[in-house]
Amino acid sequence: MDTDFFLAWFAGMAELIRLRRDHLTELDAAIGDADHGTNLDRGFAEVRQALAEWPPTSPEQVLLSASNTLIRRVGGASGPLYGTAFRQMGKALDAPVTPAGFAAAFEAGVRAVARLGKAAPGDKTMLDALAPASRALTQAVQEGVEVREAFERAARAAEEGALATIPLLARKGRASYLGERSIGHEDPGAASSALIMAALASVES
Amino acid sequence: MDTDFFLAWFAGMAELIRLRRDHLTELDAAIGDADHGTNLDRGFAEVRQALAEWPPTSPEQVLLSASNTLIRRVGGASGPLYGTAFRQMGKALDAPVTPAGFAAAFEAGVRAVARLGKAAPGDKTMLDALAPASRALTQAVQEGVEVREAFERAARAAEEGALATIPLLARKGRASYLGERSIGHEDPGAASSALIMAALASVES
Amino acid sequence: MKKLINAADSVVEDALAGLAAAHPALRVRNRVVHRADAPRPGKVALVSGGGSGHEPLHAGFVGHGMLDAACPGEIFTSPVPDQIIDATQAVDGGAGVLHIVKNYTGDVLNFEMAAELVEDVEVASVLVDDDVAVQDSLYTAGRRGTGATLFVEKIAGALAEEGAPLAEVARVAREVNERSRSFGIALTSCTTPAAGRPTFDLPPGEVELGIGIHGEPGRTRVPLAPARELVAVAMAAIHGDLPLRDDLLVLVNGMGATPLIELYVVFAEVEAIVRGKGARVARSLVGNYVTSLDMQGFSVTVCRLDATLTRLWDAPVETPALRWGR
Amino acid sequence: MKKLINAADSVVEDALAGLAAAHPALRVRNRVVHRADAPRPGKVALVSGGGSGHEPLHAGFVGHGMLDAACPGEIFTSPVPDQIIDATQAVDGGAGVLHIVKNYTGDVLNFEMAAELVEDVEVASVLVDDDVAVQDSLYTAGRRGTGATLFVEKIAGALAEEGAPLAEVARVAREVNERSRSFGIALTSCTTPAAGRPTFDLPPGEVELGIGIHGEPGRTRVPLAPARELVAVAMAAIHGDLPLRDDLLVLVNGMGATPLIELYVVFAEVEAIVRGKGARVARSLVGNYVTSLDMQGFSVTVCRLDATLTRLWDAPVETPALRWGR
Ligand SMILES: Nc1ncnc2c1ncn2[C@@H]1O[C@H](COP(=O)(O)OP(=O)(O)O)[C@@H](O)[C@H]1O
Ligand SMILES: Nc1ncnc2c1ncn2[C@@H]1O[C@H](COP(=O)(O)OP(=O)(O)O)[C@@H](O)[C@H]1O
Ligand SMILES: [Mg+2]
Ligand SMILES: [Mg+2]
Ligand SMILES: [Mg+2]
Ligand SMILES: [Mg+2]
Repeated sequence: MDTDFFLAWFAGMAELIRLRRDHLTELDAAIGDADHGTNLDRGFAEVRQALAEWPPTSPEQVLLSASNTLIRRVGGASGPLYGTAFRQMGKALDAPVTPAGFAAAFEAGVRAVARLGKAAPGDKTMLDALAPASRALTQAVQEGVEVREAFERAARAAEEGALATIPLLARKGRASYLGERSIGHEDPGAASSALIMAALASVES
Repeated sequence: MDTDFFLAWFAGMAELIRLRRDHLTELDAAIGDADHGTNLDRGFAEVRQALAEWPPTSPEQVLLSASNTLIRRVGGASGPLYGTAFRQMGKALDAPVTPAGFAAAFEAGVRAVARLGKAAPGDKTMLDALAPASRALTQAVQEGVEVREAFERAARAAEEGALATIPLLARKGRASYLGERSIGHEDPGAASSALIMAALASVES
Repeated sequence: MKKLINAADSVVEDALAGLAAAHPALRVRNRVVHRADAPRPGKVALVSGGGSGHEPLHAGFVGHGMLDAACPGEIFTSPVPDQIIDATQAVDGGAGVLHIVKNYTGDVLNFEMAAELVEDVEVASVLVDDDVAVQDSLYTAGRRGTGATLFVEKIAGALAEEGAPLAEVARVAREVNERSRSFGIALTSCTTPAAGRPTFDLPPGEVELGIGIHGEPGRTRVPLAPARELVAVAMAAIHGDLPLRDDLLVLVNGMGATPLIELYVVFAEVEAIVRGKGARVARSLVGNYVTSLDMQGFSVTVCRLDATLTRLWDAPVETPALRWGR
Repeated sequence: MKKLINAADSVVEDALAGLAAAHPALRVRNRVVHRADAPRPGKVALVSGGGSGHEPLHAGFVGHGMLDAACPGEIFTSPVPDQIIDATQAVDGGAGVLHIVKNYTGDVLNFEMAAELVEDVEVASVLVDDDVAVQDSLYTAGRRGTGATLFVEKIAGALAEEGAPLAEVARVAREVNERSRSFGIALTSCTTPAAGRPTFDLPPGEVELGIGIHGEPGRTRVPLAPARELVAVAMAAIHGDLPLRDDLLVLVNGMGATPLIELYVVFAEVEAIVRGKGARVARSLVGNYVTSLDMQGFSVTVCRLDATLTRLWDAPVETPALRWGR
């Protein structure tokens, strides 16, 4: 996986998020403050722009540039969380990027989210999509399946994890303020994490 | 026409205005500030109460008591206008009250409204009901018809006058602020004046 | 209709109880709100009043450097003469009382009656009629009094505080009115507690131009447009009547339910237009000050300042809604 | 949705332009609003910030005796670290900077990142979490910061103005937060410009109990009731968490589109309950101060005063939204 692969991943994220912007905002309206789609769309559009203006020369640079933009431009909870995820993933990445290296770096990113957000799976956050995605990816790589297949499994796990947040009672983020009323709604951050993984599975390689 | 007649007249007004309160307020909502029914209902209920608490001993006292209450308790444009009408009518009334005396006193009250409001018939105000009512009453009395029939003619003239305000462009009161848009709506004060005359025609004698 | 009230017919009473509880420097009794330190011997006293539903106008402007008393009527209904007489007598300090009256038939009639009936007090009266949306004509009720009321009350109040005589306070009050113009635009109607539903229906996507402060519809209805265009309409109406020149005092006023963030968006456009005309916003106020219950929308009021008016505007004021300098 | 804006994505920018034009004592650049006279050598500086849509919070509280700078984010979106770093460096007068942070994940994370990255400035931080509608637990995001933010900013600002050192200003800021509790009730949702329709649907005849300031739904939905009953619910929630005793500072706060007349009706009920508990409203504020765009509703915030806090509350303040004593 080279620099272009990572660039394509971020291009895919930006596109999917733009497409699903209003849906993400609606999810956030139900149990949050109706800005998740707007926040991420603004952020990922700028990520793309920054990557175009200062073309990175390594996968690590792609991730660090994206992290920078997300942290510096998004605000809210998701900006620092996704920004930190990509930063830690970038730092953990060894060149050249192997499937196992990718999976381990991704896991480092997910751990960073948990640390920063003081959250655990089951709290009804993006972690409920990211953590199963990471597990599925690591396992698929250990099983030695094709990388494409591994990414697809991760995307499926993320999607399932996002849907599995519906019955959960939120313990972190704004949804936690609703108490019992947070039950019955998909977490917007988990939904956007599923999009990030879907973009990974769709990168043409 | 004795004191009881005048008491019955005010009792009738209070009842009719209570019945039509929301309608009067709706008329005022269209071209004014949506308080005419509430204002008059509050005022005429208090007129009745004051008349019960301090029973007047002459027609003039009935009118002056009502005038006092209306001026002191209603506020807005209609409080002073109706209050002044009844005050001047009371002052112009000679005992015993004959049909001709009634008509002349009523005319004095209507003139007082025009003077205080600096308004003329055609301005789309209560005068557009009161002035034709007064004319009809005077004429009927001159023709020597039965008093009951005279009051009925006055009431009909008031009702027609009120409806005839619909196509008018308002030149006085709040409706004047609407300019052309005041056209097409019945003036609330004209409508309440028609109720006052209807109450007159319904007094059991 | 959803309102934070106990009952439609106790709103004014209940709100006055809250006002009294919140502001120990005020006294509230029999529908008169006055300064606790009134009467102030030798000082001209200022009394205003009008229908309720325009808060903070007028009771929120009672205090040092502004009104001595306010007479709140029922919702959108002018006060009755008794209230005005009470207020006038309660605050007269021997130097006379100025009645500040917004030009509405009801307000004018009730203040006139009170002025005639009040005993042993010298009373002068100033009529506020700043709303350019209404055509001024001898044959009509004339223009409405809206945002300029605040300017008149503040500036005349400061002059009275300085010890000026009644005739002078009245003269300057009239001058402020003559130098002021307003125009208002509504995004929604308002709902009076008694009526329980909006005074007029305003479909999504439309606004009313030239509205007053009683929920009455405006002169015309046009499609909703960006703030920049709506402000241009308002400013053109004002400028057409009183050219924008030199130093201006500008009020960007919300109609009661207008979020402050929107009023600042409006103010930016107003200031740009003023600058474009070569004039200058020398003093300004942005907020919900002369309101129409829960109406959304704004009005702009402009007053052409001179050195004296500027000094009086800057003078200390201490009321529930306007406070500076002490 | 009808709003007085030019475009959904320029609201914050346009409003800041208006703020700058209206208040010459402020400077606005790069999404930082700061006192024109900053930095003030030797004075501890106060920086706050958060999503926009809560006006006048925070930018309306920048000025003498309160904040030195505010960082407005996008609507309901916390500011980014760069803004906070800029603001912190712009206003530091060598005595250090206090960050006043409302307890929301986004605000906390962005302020933390900024505090880590800022160079050569001593930074302390206070978290505001006064909303009793939210259960406080180690395992959740904890309570939200709402109305008490105003108290913390005012009182800590006064102390900083007196020349107290950073640790002392931070200590008192935390004390104010610990002594404060809030509860909010919404009659309507709000509409963010970007979403274009109400964040939640609230049928006629129902209200949301325990709402925050971001248009998020509350803990429960109940039938609309008279103000007296709604206030009783709010006060019971507060009293259950922090008994109402002795001298209280009380904020009756509108959510952005609440007419002042209704807030005074609410205040009367609040004051009656406080009195009924044998406590006293020693200081109060009634108005739309910590808002949620065009939401209708109210919140009550109560702070238990002592002599020092009362003195600091009374100290002069000169900001767009709060001004007294100068
Ligand atoms: N403490 C946390 N740990 C992990 N994820 C969190 C945490 N708090 C919030 N999130 C995620 O962030 C999402 C909300 O993002 P966004 O709407 O952009 O920010 P905000 O809540 O500040 O408006 C939530 O749906 C949730 O997935
Ligand atoms: N100058 C005037 N002369 C005569 N009648 C008037 C005048 N101004 C208003 N009115 C009458 O008063 C009515 C309005 O009364 P009301 O709604 O109670 O008072 P307000 O207009 O102060 O709210 C109008 O419909 C009109 O008939
Ligand atoms: Mg959100
Ligand atoms: Mg009316
Ligand atoms: Mg009226
Ligand atoms: Mg947000």
